[in-house]
Amino acid sequence: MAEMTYLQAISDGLRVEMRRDKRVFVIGEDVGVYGGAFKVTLGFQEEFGPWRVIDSPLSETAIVGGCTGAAIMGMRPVAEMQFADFISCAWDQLVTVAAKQRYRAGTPVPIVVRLPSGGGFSGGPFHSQNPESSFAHIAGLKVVCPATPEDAKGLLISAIEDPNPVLYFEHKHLYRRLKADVPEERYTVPFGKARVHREGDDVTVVTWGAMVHTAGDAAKELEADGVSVEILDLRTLIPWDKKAVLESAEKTSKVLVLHEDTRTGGFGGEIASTIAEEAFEHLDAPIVRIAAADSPVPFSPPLEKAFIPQVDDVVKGLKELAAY
Amino acid sequence: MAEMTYLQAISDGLRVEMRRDKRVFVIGEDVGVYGGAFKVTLGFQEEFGPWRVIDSPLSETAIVGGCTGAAIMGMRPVAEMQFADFISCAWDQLVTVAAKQRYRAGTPVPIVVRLPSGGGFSGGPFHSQNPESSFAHIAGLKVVCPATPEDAKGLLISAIEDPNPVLYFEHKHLYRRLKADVPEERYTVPFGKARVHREGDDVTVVTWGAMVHTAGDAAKELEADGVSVEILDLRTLIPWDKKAVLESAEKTSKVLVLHEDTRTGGFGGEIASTIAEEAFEHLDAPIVRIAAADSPVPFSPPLEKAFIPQVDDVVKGLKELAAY
Amino acid sequence: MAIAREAEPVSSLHEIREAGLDREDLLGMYRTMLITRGIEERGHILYKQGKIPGSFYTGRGNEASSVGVATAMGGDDVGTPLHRDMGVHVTRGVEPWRIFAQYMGRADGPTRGRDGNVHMADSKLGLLAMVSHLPAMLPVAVGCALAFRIREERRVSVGWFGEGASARGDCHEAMNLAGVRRLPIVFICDNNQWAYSTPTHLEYACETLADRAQAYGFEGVVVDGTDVLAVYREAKRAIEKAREGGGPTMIESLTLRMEGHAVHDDAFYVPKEMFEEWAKRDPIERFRSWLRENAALTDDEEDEVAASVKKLLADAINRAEESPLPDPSSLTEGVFATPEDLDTPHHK
Amino acid sequence: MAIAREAEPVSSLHEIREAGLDREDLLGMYRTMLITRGIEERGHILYKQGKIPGSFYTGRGNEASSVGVATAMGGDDVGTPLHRDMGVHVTRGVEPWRIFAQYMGRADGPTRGRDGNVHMADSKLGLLAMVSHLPAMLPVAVGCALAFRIREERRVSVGWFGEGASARGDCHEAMNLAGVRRLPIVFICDNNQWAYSTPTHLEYACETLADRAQAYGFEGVVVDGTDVLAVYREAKRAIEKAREGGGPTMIESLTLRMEGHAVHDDAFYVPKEMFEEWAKRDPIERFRSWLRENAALTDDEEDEVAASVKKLLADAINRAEESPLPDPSSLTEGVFATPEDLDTPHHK
Ligand SMILES: Cc1ncc(C[n+]2csc(CCOP(=O)(O)OP(=O)(O)O)c2C)c(N)n1
Ligand SMILES: Cc1ncc(C[n+]2csc(CCOP(=O)(O)OP(=O)(O)O)c2C)c(N)n1
Ligand SMILES: [Mg+2]
Ligand SMILES: [Mg+2]
Repeated sequence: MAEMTYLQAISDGLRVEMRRDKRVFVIGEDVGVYGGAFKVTLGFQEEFGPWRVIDSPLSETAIVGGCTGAAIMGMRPVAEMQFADFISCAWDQLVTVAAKQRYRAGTPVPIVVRLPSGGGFSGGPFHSQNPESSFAHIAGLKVVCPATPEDAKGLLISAIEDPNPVLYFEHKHLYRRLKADVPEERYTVPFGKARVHREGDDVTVVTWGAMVHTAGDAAKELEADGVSVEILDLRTLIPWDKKAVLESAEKTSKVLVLHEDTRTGGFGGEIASTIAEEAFEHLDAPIVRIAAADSPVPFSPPLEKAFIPQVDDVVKGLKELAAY
Repeated sequence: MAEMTYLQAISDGLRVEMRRDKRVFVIGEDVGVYGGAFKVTLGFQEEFGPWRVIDSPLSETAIVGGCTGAAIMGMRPVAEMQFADFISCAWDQLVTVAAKQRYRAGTPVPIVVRLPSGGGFSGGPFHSQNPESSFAHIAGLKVVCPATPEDAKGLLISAIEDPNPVLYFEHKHLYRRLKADVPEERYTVPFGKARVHREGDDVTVVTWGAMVHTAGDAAKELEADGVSVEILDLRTLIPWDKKAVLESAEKTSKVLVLHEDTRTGGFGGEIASTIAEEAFEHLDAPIVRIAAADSPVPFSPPLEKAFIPQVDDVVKGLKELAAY
Repeated sequence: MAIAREAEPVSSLHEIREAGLDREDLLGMYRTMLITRGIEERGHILYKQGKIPGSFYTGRGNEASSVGVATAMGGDDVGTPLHRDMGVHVTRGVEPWRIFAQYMGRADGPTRGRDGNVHMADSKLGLLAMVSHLPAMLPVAVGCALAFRIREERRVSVGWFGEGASARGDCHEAMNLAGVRRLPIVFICDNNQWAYSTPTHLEYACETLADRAQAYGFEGVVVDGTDVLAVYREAKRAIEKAREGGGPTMIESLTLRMEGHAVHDDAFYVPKEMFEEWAKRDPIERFRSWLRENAALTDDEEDEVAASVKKLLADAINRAEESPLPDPSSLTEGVFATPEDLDTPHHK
Repeated sequence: MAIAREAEPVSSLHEIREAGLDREDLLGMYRTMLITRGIEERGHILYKQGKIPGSFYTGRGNEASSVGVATAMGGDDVGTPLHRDMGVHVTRGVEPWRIFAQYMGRADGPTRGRDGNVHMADSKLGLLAMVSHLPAMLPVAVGCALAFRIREERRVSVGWFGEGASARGDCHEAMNLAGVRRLPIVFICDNNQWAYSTPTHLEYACETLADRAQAYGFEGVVVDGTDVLAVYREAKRAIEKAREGGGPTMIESLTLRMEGHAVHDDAFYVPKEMFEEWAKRDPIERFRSWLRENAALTDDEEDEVAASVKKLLADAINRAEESPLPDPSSLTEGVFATPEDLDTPHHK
């Protein structure tokens, strides 16, 4: 075990895989000499050389399309978007080519796209988004959202191993704020298995990414009121752990779904409606969704704070649910 | 009144607006000399000239970005995608520029993107999609899905009038199959007002686009069993008529949400979870979602039939709900 | 100001032998061109008979170009051919019956009924299945070349695009990345002068598309796409240059799309004289004459190849029609790949 | 093989007068350049003081280029300037206090706190607010030109892009459409030799980016971006050519990004000598010398402009700091436009 930040855990996972498997390479803007905008690949080009740590032109389509071609030729590409927001420029390559190639042509496309995402530091409308719901709707793509350093490493290694296109959302606001013990050796964290972030009996929160910690803080506040909150960290949205969610919903009979992506059409709707459909008889209260507002991510701190779900918002939601 | 197909109604709406308002112009691939892949703009270039009916290069990004610029300069552009599927190539322009410009910069972007969508004729994975859910998740975009000739005309005129970017999904399978009386004069159909396609008391179907007619056929079959089905045609997804949906849910206490877009992360989840949240006390059964399978749209007829919700699937769902 | 080089026709059997083809190869190419056209002609009939669902596209007029380029490719080279490039599939060895099965949406087509038309490829033959979105496969082709470069393999990737699709951003990003990294790739522009109903002057404003190669730091060549040997020679040069580390080349192959965009399109917008003029340059007829003049093609040989192709195609259709339609219960199979899928030669 | 034209420096007051500027105009430009740099220098200080949230970008080294182009634009012309083009906003009349308010996320900034940095524009002054995604505003700029062409107005659109962003598909689609339709637009490439940490040879493989104009059927010009008068003259020529129906021009304006990509970046990857060499060509200092030599700029004039700029900026900061932070309850206001929003001069 070694203490690592969430960011270091990502670097570590990537480095471990690159040392183990020559087919793994990294491509993105400024990932080489500069080590990436967030320094995840700092020192990588020295270690692995310029053809395994490739500084690409400012070309998201070429990066993702290039990874698809290289993957089909047997490589294991890991693309870095400088910010998750820029993946919109490669939407077509992901949705049209990568997601559908296995189904149509039988050709697997094992690529990973690393996506520094999330807000909380006045990044504004184009450096703060959580576009995971958009991708979770596209058949053929997997979607991963680690919430802890340990998962960040293990899920990244799983993503590289996975034979499908994987979108790996790493939350920028956790990069240096989270620190924890992480195994130094190689390990994987399986997709589709939720993590019980906190056990509880009265209300379930289903969430992922940075919101896991917001929920954790809210749960602590509810302790005073004697309300016991269970927090499920989904870890991966595609596939998502329906079984764990339904079991927790049956246990507590009250569910709050929480995410930092915007509300309308967000993946919370998928989860809430699945619970409503499959655990209908067990529910003692309506399922509540808390999510970001239906607007671009605003820049100015008071607006951004109002946009991203805060601990207080979750506390309020949980209290209402508990009292229902 | 004149009898028009769904396709003629779209042409008519567009022609009416172009005659009335010089700011309206059309741009797209093969919309001029050829009259568009589906002949919606047949004869338009003769009437309005080559600078109001513009044959563009094969450039979805330039088409949508160009419309955005022209709109900001006071025009009322109507872009045609040759197939809705190709809008993936302009995703970034819509999501990054058009959707957010009003919020950030105060500049409205009144553009309409016409999207021939939907399957049912072996168009395969790239000529059959219904990508409306992807756009409905993006704050700042409006999403329109007419189901009848009358709505096709009235909603198109509303879309052109609307000061926002509007995605207008016209279902290819309805183009020539639907024929009805349509007012010859100009009229608008308001956004956000569902249409009661059929009144009923026992179960509500919430749907839009071509699925309205699938639901209609299913409802007829249920008559024999004495089950009275109400069908709400949402007409527009953004904004969607929550009030009408909740009222119908309260009336029948049983709801089936039906769409041709794929299931996971589809807009059905938004509707179902909203009902589950806001009409919880009124529900006598779990809300059922029926939607296309989580796969690309397959080409071969037996697969495509299994992919798109069929009348039988809806009948089965309605029977189960009625019996719950 | 033209910047690209214009390729000369091939003048003799001797010259083409120097470029690597003997008489037998030439007869093989001729046969492949006949099969290519034959598949599409018969496909058209099947379509009219209602046996092919959806729409139907052909590459009539492009047989020389597609066969010429594919013949120049090495066995380990890979490519991303498009909807006018049936000849590439045939040259690389895709069996015609599987193509008919594909057309008819049968379980034994290369996409097992999941996609239609020439949206297919046999990856074991080094081909990647096209998507409709043009030219989205160009960045993918560049990615193949990137893999070869990273692994220092002497393999080349070939990426096709239409002159219409050259307007899309994907084309630019792909060529720019390939140029910057001098990747082993050859870009083939099927310039058939129309993009659906849109003429070239509404698609691009430079003199030739090959001139654009300069914008990406590599060489551009214009070749007569009805001359299979000239196409072959230029493709061969470019492929071997790429293999030797010389970086990309763009080859613009000039033809006319001899039919409508797809079966439903009567191409009313193409001037009649244009069709007449280009009909005189029919690539198959042209190659046949060349073979008679330069390679002593005999009547017997001609008859034999015609008969064998006829039989091949008839058998192929029969076999395809025996292939079952896919089982609807398999609908969601293969949306996601499994680890075993990676157990292919490519993925090792 | 260079294809684009290389622009000469401007040699005399006489020459520049022919291009449309008198001495007063020149002093105004000098002042604007000082304000431009001053805004960014003071912004940097405010940032370090923790008064500006998020990140912070400057365009040091690009003052001549941005002011030169903006000065050449007509009052009814429009443009989509980028993150190095503060000079465009200042030239077109955006009041500095509103820029500081924007930086600080205040309610009176042009985006009312909804966006930060130079992601802003005053549409009444003919500017369109940039998005981060580069160069997504180029197709939008082309759309403005399209509107002018449709309405047969004598107006021109100006679209900026960085040399790094030239690699993206948007750049290609925008230029191709503009070229095909000969639209009234001028493309300005801010070539500051770096895209974040990436040098030009990893971004493009042609000699100069202006050479690419040929790929789109129009003229390319390379100009020294530290020479405000040469930039002005070339921009003016191109804009008036576009206005007269002569179609697009691409102007590549060569500078060096004199600071890191943003405040957090110390630009360790830029060779020290490069900074030293380009520091000698500081655009403001260069223009000051030119004015002293060619336009008899006096010490008094210099002092006066320096003092007035200083006061302007100090007042601007004060006024900006008085502007309130936006009310959180306004969070979702303006996501959708209302019909009244269309009641602007543009939208009539
Ligand atoms: C991104 C995209 N937009 C639109 C289409 C619809 N479409 C299919 S083929 C075609 C014309 C293509 O022209 P070209 O590239 O010259 O190829 P050709 O068909 O002439 O071989 C169009 C517009 C498409 N396939 N992809
Ligand atoms: C589509 C896109 N991808 C990535 C980025 C992140 N990014 C911001 S600026 C920059 C470098 C831009 O270089 P250039 O175009 O030369 O402009 P400069 O900053 O040098 O003025 C990058 C990669 C972006 N803004 N947009
Ligand atoms: Mg063509
Ligand atoms: Mg730069």
